[in-house]
Amino acid sequence: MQFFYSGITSGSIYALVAIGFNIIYNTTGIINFAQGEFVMLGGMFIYSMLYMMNIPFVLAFPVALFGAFVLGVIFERVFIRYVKVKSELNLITITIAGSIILRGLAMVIWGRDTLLVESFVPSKAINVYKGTITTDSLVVIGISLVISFLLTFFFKKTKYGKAFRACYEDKIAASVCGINVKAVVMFSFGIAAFLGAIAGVVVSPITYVTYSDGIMTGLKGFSAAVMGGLGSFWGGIFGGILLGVSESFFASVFPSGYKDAMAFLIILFILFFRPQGLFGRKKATRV
Amino acid sequence: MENMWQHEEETMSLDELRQFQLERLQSTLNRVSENVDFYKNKFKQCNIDITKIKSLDDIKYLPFTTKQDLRDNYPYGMFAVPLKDIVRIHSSSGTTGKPTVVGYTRRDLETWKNLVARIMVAGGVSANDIVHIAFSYGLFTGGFGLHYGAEHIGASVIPVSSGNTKRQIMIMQDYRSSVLVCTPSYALHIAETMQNEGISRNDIYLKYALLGSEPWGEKIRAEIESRLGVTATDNYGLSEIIGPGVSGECLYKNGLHINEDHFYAEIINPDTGEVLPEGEKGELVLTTLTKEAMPLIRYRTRDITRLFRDKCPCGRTFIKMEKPSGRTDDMLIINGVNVFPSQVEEVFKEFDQATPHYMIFIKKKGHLDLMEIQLEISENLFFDEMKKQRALLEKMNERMFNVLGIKPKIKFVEPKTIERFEGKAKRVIDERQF
Amino acid sequence: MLRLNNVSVNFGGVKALTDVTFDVPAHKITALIGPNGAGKTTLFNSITGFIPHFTGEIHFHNVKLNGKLPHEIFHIGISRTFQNLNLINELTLRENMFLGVIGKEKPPIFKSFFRLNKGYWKNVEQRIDDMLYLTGIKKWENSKPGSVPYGVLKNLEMARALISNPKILLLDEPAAGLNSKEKENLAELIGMLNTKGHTILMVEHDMSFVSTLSDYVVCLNFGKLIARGTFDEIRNSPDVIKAYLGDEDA
Amino acid sequence: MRKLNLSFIIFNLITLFFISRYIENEYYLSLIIYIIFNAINASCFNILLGYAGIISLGQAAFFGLGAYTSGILSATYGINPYATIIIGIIITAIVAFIIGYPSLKLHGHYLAMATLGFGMIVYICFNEMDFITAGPSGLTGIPNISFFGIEIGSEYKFFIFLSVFYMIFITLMEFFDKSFISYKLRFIHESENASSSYGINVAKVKLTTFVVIACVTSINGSLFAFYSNFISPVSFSFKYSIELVVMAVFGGLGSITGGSIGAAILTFIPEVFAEIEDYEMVIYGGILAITILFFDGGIAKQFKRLVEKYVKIK
Amino acid sequence: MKMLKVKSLFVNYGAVEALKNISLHIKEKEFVALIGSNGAGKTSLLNAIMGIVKPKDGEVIFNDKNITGFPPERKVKEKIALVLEGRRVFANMTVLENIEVGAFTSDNKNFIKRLKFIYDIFPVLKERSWQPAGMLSGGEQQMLAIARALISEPKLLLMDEPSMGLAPLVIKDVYEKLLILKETGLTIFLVEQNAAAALKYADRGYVLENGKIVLQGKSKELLEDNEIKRAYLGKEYKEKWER
Repeated sequence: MQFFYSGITSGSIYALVAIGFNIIYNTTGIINFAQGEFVMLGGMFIYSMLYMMNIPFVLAFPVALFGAFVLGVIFERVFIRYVKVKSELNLITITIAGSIILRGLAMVIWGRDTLLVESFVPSKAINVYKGTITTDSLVVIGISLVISFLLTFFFKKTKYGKAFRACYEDKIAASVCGINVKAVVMFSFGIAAFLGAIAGVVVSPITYVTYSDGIMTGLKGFSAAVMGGLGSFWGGIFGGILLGVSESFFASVFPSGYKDAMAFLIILFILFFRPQGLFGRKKATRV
Repeated sequence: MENMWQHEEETMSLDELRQFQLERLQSTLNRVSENVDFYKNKFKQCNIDITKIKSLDDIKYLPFTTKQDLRDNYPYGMFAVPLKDIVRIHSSSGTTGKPTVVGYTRRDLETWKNLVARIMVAGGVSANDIVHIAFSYGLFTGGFGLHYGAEHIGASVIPVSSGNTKRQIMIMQDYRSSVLVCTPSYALHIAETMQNEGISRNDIYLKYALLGSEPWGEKIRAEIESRLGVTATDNYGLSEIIGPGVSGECLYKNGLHINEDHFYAEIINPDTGEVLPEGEKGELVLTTLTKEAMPLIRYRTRDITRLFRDKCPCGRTFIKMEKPSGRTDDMLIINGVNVFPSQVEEVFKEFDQATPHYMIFIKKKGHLDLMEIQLEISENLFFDEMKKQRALLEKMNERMFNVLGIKPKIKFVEPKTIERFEGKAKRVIDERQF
Repeated sequence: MLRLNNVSVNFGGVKALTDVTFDVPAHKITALIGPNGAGKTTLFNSITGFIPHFTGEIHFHNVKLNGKLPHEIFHIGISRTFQNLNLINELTLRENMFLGVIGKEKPPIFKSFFRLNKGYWKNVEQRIDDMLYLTGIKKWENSKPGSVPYGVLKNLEMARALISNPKILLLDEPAAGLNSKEKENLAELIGMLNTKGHTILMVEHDMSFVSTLSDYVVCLNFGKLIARGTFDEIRNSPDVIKAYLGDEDA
Repeated sequence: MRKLNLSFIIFNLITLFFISRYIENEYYLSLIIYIIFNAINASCFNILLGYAGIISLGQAAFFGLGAYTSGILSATYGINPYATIIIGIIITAIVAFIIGYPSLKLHGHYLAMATLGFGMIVYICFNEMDFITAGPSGLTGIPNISFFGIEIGSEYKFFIFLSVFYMIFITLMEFFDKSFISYKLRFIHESENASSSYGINVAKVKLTTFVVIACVTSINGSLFAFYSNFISPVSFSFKYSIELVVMAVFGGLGSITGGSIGAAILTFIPEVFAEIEDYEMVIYGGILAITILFFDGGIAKQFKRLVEKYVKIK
Repeated sequence: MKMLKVKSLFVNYGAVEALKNISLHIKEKEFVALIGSNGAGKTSLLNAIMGIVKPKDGEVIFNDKNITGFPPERKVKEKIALVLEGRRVFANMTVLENIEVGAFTSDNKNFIKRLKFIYDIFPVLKERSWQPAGMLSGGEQQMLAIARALISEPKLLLMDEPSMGLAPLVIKDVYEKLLILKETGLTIFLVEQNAAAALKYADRGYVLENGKIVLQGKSKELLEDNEIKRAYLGKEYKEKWER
């Protein structure tokens, strides 16, 4: 049962990242290769504020998220909007470029060392059914749950959330409804970065932060998104949890070093055999 | 508010009108360049891309169409639709070469009907009138054009056609015709015949006369109005364009409102082809905007007039043209000087003693041209003493020289010696051999 | 020559084609017309192997096309063009012509790579020359697609399809996007091909183009064949008129 | 058939000749050797992406497969280097086929992610299978390769040896660029539907290209192993794949010169300006972004345009 | 007063000219139809008016304001609404959510009132307000698309092929709704392939052929015009003489 608990913990992180992927994918059709970097930056921000500027966590947390949001918006403005030939290859390459830049900057600013972040809550292991779960994990799971519900509320109940969903379904139809699609695209990068940063912050006491964390987290988030079916909100959450659990199950059976390989094997199998995701349905081709 | 047939169209704002004209011009161009070989080739020849005609001003880049073009494409070459869509064919007389043929689709006839109705209503006609049409029916557009317009208004139409003036007068008396439709010279002829028969204007019931198809002046209008007891308005049209219905006067009688939403009018310098600004005198050029069967682009009417847009008290916003003061092809060259017969008429109008009946003869005397004008003068003056006659003649000669730049020989003749015309008057006899 | 027998195509429950049956006669121009969404492109895609899951049968010279892949169908002798041009912008028009050759003839890789079969390629060049002359675009041969008029590119596409010497040529809206002069040129070209004995099946919207060219017209609406015959017959068929202009009782 | 344009080959030949004559500094020679390795790898990536439109983010893995096969077989089992190269090719071909067969049905993002995932798996295997790869600390004791009895030990000798390989590679590239095969790949890149309806078996051509390129990369990897005598997984990480992308895109996609130019500049700059080492990644990313945003077609094309403009003015 | 004026509009897609010198206008409270066969450029015109594609040349003037370059969302603020070709409802959102998205730019205060107005005209939408839009029939989706456009209180409603893919009876239903809307003072401009249906209900019409307007006039006049048939089905004559 233990692997299940740790799986859910990492799974909720993947889920947050996957949702970030999905939000951007839905509005732009882009897989943002820099999504993982926002997770890393979330951790970096919170580290800087807690330990370099001595800002209390309650304040640092929202500021870090806001910082990431702004960065996401800037990312879109600088890299995405001005791509002249918006071919898929160019968009892939530009997000890769963005991710290298962010990673490189992180390395320059925070160095190559792993940075330690202390738990935000008193660290304690709690015994639950057939295993233990740490308070840090509970924070991760709790915040992920809260975020999922907030996002659900945003998308289902608010005017702007509905505008986002309209853009997902049909950008032209959304624009003739008076929605500024460009702004939605910009904000979707902001929100994706925001979600990534949340993941980065909450996971930082568990995994600590290094400048190069982004690639792995990003790829796993992507795997989670693909598992759940690209573009699907709940699919991303399920995919994340599923990936987290199967990963820790895998790690309990095979040498733990192969844990990461497992995630990629899953990507490959899903891409080869069910590119529409485990839960997605094949889109009917329009005549 | 004045009575109008199509109030919305006739009072549209300039801005709106321009939009209508542009749209219709462009679609006409699209159609002719596709369906009329003459225009297709002509545009190609002149290297004109019709999609470059983006505003009404750009029309100046388009080539003219002349009567000769129509003759060259005799009979159906200018048609934009196949013959099976044509429901009516009219034609000009063809005295000077091949006649010109004009076709109408069902929709053209509908349009025409409405346009004529517009000018008839403007000239005072209503559904209560009995319209006496003394235009000749037949290939000539005048008779049928006004006929259907009048019917469309709901008036009772008497298609008398031309000729047998005495019978016409009888019909007018018995059938109580309230509107007379004919040429101005025929109206005069009727008046004269009535006088000869001893029928006074009170014996007939005419209220309005819609006169057209030849140039006439205020003097003739005054004479017709007083002798027939009518309000006479002018209307203008030419068969190549559509027939009557191109323009017509309202009861304020100061210029003919052009049905601009269907015809785009320009004034050009007849020699250079350059477009003249509003208000200047020159040749009238018309472009049909809605005709289907035979659209014409920049058709040179050869009528000399002036366009002006004023705030007509009748409420119509369409631009007005002056009564055509001559035709570019009527122009006579007398010893190198351009003379329009209309100018002669203008001079005569200044003199009360002159009647509207005159004749111009041009002869060769040695190497020189000689212009002789015979003028009927009023009976009492003719039998008056020579001195008065001579004084008048001298005054006229002087005016003529001022206006024409040459000195024609003016000869007074006895009343009723000059031929009267039932159709278009032909007042120039050129006997020179070229 | 090409025979469709009760061809039906289903897209997730939507019937895109329903029991379409007709022949494309040899050495004639057949036009496929119909309003938007009538299923013309679906039909083309079924013939050329892009939609493998149709029911019914498509035969070409007694060869059954069901289940064949696009490149296999091409090798049987059916060549098609697409609505968009699919030219390579970095190559000249002449070089783009090669694309019509290399799929058909499968030049020997090793020899061609090291240029050991000059004679073969010379022959190919000669055929390309002929085709460029035939389609009237020889003078543009060294230009790149971005710098020539659209009509020239359309002609190039025809030339490229022709050089593989197909038994039947399927044209997908050949006149789309052309101005009237270019249309005339293209019509002339297609007419000439026809006199040379080529069989052509084309989807086209422009009726004047169809009327001047086609020997037979097949009209589809809502995935069903509603009329076939000569252009004049089609044009006066009440079903066709209704399909295009709509029903006044609506 | 287009004429061969030998100018780039000749230019390379002259450059290499002068280098062999005048550069003796081992450091510079080793830098140039790295440039050549990168040039070949970047050119291979360029053929995939620039010509055929296949985005492969796992090229480092094929490079590593060659290197590790040769390294392990020669160091641990003492097999003849040339034999190990061939075994490397065979292994790579098999792996490339297994990966390429399903993944080449994917396009764009999916293909990028699949190849990236593949690269990651291979990288992880290099790290974790320490019983044969010696794990993250690296594999040592790889022998030198010899050529007709001459052991290629020194930097200079290896430079000459690699130059020959590079010249063969570049010449084949030129032949390829001017052959109908490059047309075929470009056609597939332009439209798979159109090319298949012109009789091209798209899946077959793509897979063949992918496998052949993987094999060339693998040879390059084997040579790399014999050059450095030591290999560790870091050289074959995701980062290296991305560097190849930057080199090819910056140099110019779809041209034979692009890979080499990109490799030369992007290998040279960070090495020479050692003080900016920390900024290396930012610079790479920046160059990539600027190339995409402003110089569509890379600097090869910009350079060509400049030359054309200059020539035209003249 | 004129509501919408289009002056000499050109639209290009790459090298292809889709619209060539299009001028037209719609007056307030008019119901105008632009008809033409497929490929004539109808959708391009609406897209250019709405700002979905940028015209190459020409002007779009709305209530004396030049709105040529405005993106679609600004056109909505100017009170123009477009019902796209093929309806394009947000299939995974409910009917009510679709309408709410349509109201994105407008005041929340009026929403209930407007919704009631729309539900009165389209009672079927009220019945189905909680269903995903993708579950509706074609005709219902068309109604929803109109409703989504109407909720922003447009002065001018643009429609792209409302009859597409619908059965004749449903087409009739849709057009009758449009007539009701016209009665409420809405100005309507639609493009249609189905000439017979459009001209039956519209006041005025334009005929588009190969990206050019070739005819215009009152709907009644156009309905009987042979030129329309030619615009759709090509010339039936080779010589003018043919009868």
